[in-house]
Amino acid sequence: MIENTRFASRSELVGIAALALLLVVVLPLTLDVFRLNLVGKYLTYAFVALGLVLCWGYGGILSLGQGVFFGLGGYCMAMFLKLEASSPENTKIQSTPGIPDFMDWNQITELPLFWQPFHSLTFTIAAIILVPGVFAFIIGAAMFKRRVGGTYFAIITQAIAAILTILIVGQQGYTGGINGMTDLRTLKGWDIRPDHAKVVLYFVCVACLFGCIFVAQLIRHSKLGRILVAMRDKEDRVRFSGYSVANFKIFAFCVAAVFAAIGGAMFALQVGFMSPSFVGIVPSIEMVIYAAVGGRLSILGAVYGTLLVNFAKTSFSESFPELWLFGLGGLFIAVVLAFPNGVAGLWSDYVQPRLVRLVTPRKAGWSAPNAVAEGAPAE
Amino acid sequence: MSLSDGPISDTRRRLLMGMAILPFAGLLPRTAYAAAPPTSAVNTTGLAVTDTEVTVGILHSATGTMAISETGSIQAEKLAIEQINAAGGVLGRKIKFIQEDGASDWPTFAEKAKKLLVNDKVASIMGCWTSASRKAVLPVVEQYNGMLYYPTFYEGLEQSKNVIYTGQEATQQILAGINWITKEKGAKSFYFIGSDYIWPRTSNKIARKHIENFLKLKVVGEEYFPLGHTQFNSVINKIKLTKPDVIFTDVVGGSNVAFYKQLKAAGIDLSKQALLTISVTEDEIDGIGGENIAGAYACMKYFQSLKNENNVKFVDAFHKMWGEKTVIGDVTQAAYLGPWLWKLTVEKAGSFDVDKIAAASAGVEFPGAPEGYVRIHPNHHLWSKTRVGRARTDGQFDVLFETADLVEPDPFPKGYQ
Amino acid sequence: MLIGQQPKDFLLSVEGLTVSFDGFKAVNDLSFYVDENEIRVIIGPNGAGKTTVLDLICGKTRATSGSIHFRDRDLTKMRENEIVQAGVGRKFQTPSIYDDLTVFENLEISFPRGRSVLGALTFKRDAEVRERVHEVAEMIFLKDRLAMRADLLSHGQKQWLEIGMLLIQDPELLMLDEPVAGMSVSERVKTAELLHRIIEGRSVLVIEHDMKFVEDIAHKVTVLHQGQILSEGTMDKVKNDPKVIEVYLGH
Amino acid sequence: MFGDYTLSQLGSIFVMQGFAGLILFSVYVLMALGLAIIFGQMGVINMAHGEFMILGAYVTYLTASFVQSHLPALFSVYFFVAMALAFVASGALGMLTEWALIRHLYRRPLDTLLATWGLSLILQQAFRSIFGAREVGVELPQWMLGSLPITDTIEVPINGIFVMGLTVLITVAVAYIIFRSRWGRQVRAVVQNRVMAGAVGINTERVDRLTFGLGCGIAGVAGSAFTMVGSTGPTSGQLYIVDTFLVVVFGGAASLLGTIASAFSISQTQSTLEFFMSGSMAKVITLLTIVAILMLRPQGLFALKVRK
Repeated sequence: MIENTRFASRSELVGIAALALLLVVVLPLTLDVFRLNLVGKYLTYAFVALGLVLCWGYGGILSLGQGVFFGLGGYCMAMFLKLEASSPENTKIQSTPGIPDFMDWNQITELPLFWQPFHSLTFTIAAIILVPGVFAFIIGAAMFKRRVGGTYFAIITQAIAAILTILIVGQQGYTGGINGMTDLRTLKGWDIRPDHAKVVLYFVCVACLFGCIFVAQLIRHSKLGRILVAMRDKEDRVRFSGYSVANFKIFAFCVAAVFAAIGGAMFALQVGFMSPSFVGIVPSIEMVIYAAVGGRLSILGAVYGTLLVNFAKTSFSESFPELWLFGLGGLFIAVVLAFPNGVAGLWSDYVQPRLVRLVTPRKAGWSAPNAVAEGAPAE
Repeated sequence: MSLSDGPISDTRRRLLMGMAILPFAGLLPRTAYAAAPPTSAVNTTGLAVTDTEVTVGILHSATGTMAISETGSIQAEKLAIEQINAAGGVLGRKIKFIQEDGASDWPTFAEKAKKLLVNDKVASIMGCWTSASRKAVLPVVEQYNGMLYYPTFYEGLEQSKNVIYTGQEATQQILAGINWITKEKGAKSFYFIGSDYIWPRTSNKIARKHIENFLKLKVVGEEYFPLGHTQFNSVINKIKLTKPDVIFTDVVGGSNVAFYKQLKAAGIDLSKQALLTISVTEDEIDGIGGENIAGAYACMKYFQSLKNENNVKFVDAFHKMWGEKTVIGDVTQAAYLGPWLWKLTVEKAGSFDVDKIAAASAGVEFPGAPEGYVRIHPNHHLWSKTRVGRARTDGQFDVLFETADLVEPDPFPKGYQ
Repeated sequence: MLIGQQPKDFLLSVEGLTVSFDGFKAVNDLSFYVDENEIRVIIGPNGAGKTTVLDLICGKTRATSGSIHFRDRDLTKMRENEIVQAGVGRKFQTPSIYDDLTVFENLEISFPRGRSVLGALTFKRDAEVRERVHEVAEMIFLKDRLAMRADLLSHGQKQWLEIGMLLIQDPELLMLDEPVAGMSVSERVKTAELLHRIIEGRSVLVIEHDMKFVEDIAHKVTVLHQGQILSEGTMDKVKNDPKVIEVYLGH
Repeated sequence: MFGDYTLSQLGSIFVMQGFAGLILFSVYVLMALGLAIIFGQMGVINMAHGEFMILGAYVTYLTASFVQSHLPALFSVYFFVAMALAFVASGALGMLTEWALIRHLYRRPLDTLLATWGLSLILQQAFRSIFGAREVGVELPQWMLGSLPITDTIEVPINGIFVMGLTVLITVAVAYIIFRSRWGRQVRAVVQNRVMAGAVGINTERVDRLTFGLGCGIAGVAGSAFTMVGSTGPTSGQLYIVDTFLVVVFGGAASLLGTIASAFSISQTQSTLEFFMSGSMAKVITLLTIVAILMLRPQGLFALKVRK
């Protein structure tokens, strides 16, 4: 019998190593800084997709408002950076120097109270995790305790995304409105804009991503992961086995929210600004497609799915901008109708068995480890 | 409007452009046909300049919600580039352009701007439309020392070595119009309605200060609606109750259509009720429908119906290139100025180097502008005239007023902040 | 409500239980009591409200009025998982197991430890768990199928697995909804044998149609009809009750 | 907030705001009806509903242009033809969608959501390629323009009255179809027990297709009516989808009456709030209230208590 303290099966370890090789060695060596920074930006969406694998793929909870958490994380980070960029010397042209420029444009003459703590990096980092976490907890507790799930939950999260967008845009004196927070410059005095900083931030982002992958794997291989699978399958049975189904859903939703928030914070750092265009309904649904293309049950698939869709988007929209929406729309339909397990499903159904046959032609009876199998066999 | 280039073949178009540009030839600076100076002398910073070619970037939204507005700018910039090339290019080099799609998404704008500057080494960028996209691109062009020509009338409060603002900033656009309508209509009270973002809010702030502090009149209401909002019945009811002398609007995008339709349906007759807009150009009327907005006043620096010689030729060339039915709004014209101003500045500086262009920009004159003579101010905005037009049912404006002199751009207006 | 009366003597006391769906009273003013170690069988024609009674006890359906006391705790005020943790186990009519998990994992999830979120995260598959799983697996004839995905089991095996999942919870009150329905003859025999073994040492509430099976195990039988008790008592008494005969044979 | 107005002005405010709310109400009901049928009766989340609506609007636009240039004499009545055509066009596309897409996904409601979102992207781009990115305006016949003065401060727009009348008409028709007609009985039978309905000889596939078609067709009519008050652009539909879903969910998904009640309360709240605060905040508060109520009462305003 296999110990259950491990966080990945052998084939998964190989997969993780391959991804690490790609992100840490291959891409940095082959891409110029501009493209690498682009990959870094895409990877921030992979955090969201990763969370969706846990909460949608495993927990069966489809949130169409993950942009909310991405945005909350991103805005927390951006608020810190913006304050640092709004030093009195940098903003001496304003009527009130020392406050962010958009506040000055909106006749705000002193820093609002809720902005004050964002002078502290420690507070900011805590806020990046806690604000979305607590927010997700409140939504989750309210909804799941009352057994709201499925499509209702999807619609309500969507409404929340819409509300937050309108709020951010409407309260521009405090949030920068539709322009967002732009011109973020330094982190504790370290300039985040030059090329070498971008490279460093890319690696920080990759490190965070692997941290999240590790946590996700840990959850998936714990009993909690199996309970999530069980819940998606027979919610009532889990309930009548003595588990509070709502608490497990809240947990999965909160983890997904925190992942998304870390992604958002990394986005603000790498791209140098944050705007409400990542909070709304459209980006939120687009993030779902990343997870779906990767395979909604595959943690690593989420990363590949995100990269794949974004590369396609960038290259498509460069050469055939008109066709991109057709492509994206078709992708949604194809992934639902024809490839419900996404890239990971294709890999485990077609590629891996052949690879295995190639590598171990004589070991009869050795079955291919299934990359998307829920919970590895127990014995 | 389709995004394709229209029915005219490429070669024929070039020919037409060549003919269209001839009248301009007399206005062109002397270097236009001179022998090209060596690349090493005019390009010391590694830009994409060869002995025969110079590359510039065009960065607008070809897709997404902003494509509606930005298509005109793309067309105008391409027209200007064709004309410049037909007239011999810049420092003897043909302009080649790389077009990138900002996709109505601000980070994409920043990303593509960076690509144009870092990968393609373009000598300048004609681009952006919304304030948000400009704000996203600004740090990029400043960091990589690029040159951006930005066409839209905007809120001001900005000035950069790396940007030339070819549209008007808010005080330039608004003040003359308000003065005119106050005098013309004997207005005592104003009602502001805008979309909820920085440009309408800043513009209204300036308008309010001007009305209250300088004209000593009243603003009886100020309302903002989310972008894309389509239900204006409430605010229309308020207008009916407060009966302002002038409705002052800066509603943008699709909301306009709903707003003017509902205004008309509610029985507010724009031939009797004065309405001054700073956001509706000929482009917008296309969607609103002339019959819904006829009678409204608009305050801009350019109208397609301007009768001066430059404009007649410009409109003609534009129609030949992009089809008879295309309309030309204020921003489209401002976008057309971008490549020309850049060319004139390069030739004044005798170099493609961004630093030299930035330094040489102040004082560059373009007498051939469709809107009439313009000149770059040391603050990198344009000296320009402000005009008031009245919308007709056919979607064009009757120009009723223009300022006697060029209005000085004042992006950080004292007393208006 | 019966104020002052402490229904302590019984393991389960159901009193004045009523539930209505849009005015239709599926269960109407129902009262009955189950002793420790009693095997109670509920029978009745379709639509009599049998399954609804189980739903009410385990908290799946909320009562309109009335009380359900399990020892001295009022189940009508508790959440389903709390009811389970108090010691009530429920098997559904159609086999309700986790198709995507292995037999081992199915049983392991039902093992009564680490039921909180944190507990589930830190749960260790230690010797105790393994032993218990093996023990139960042996009981339910699935010892050599532990690594198999549950959806590959036969219908009867799925029923057994679900019984095993209840067994591993070790409930004081076990509720079974038609445990032998849809089984082959041989499976049925094995199931009866299994049930005989597991009902020892606990109270059991069974819904069943198979009269031979009922006669075999029941201490007491409750006959439901249109949401109310038609008759109650030993199998012999019930069989000879004219009201029961009327209902079962009258139409 | 009331201080600036006199009593008679306040009276007029409430009458006119009430009326403005009624117009919004009509728009919501028209959009939500089709969605309520599809979501309530079939459990399918149709994210492309807004695009079906916009299709109706474009059909109206095309009809208007055609009649204007070829049959100017009939211009005053073209709208009725346009509405019928909009119904047919959106309904037909809806049935095609059901056949090609939805019927494979009845057991996977979240997947229908993603697939129909994909469809909505494709339709948006198709509209953009065919009609251009710019909004198109539909010219209305003269009699639909202007307003009826009731007192000197109270005026009612004629197209508003028209939209309201249309709403009543369509609602009654839908109620009749669902609750009185033979086909409606079949639809309800399929909703309650698909297998049994199939067993008693109801062609469930055909019922599904027609139900979906009906829902989409009503969306088309809504789009047609909508051209009178709003604009028609490729992405106009997307603006409404969340509002419309909230109306349906808030009303209690299975209830036609609930949809109407919820559309009424949401529209009145929003238009009243709009009078006293900025449009953005009015919208935020309205949506927030709905979400809060839904968290406390997830089944919506009207819901049947059923045994599950």
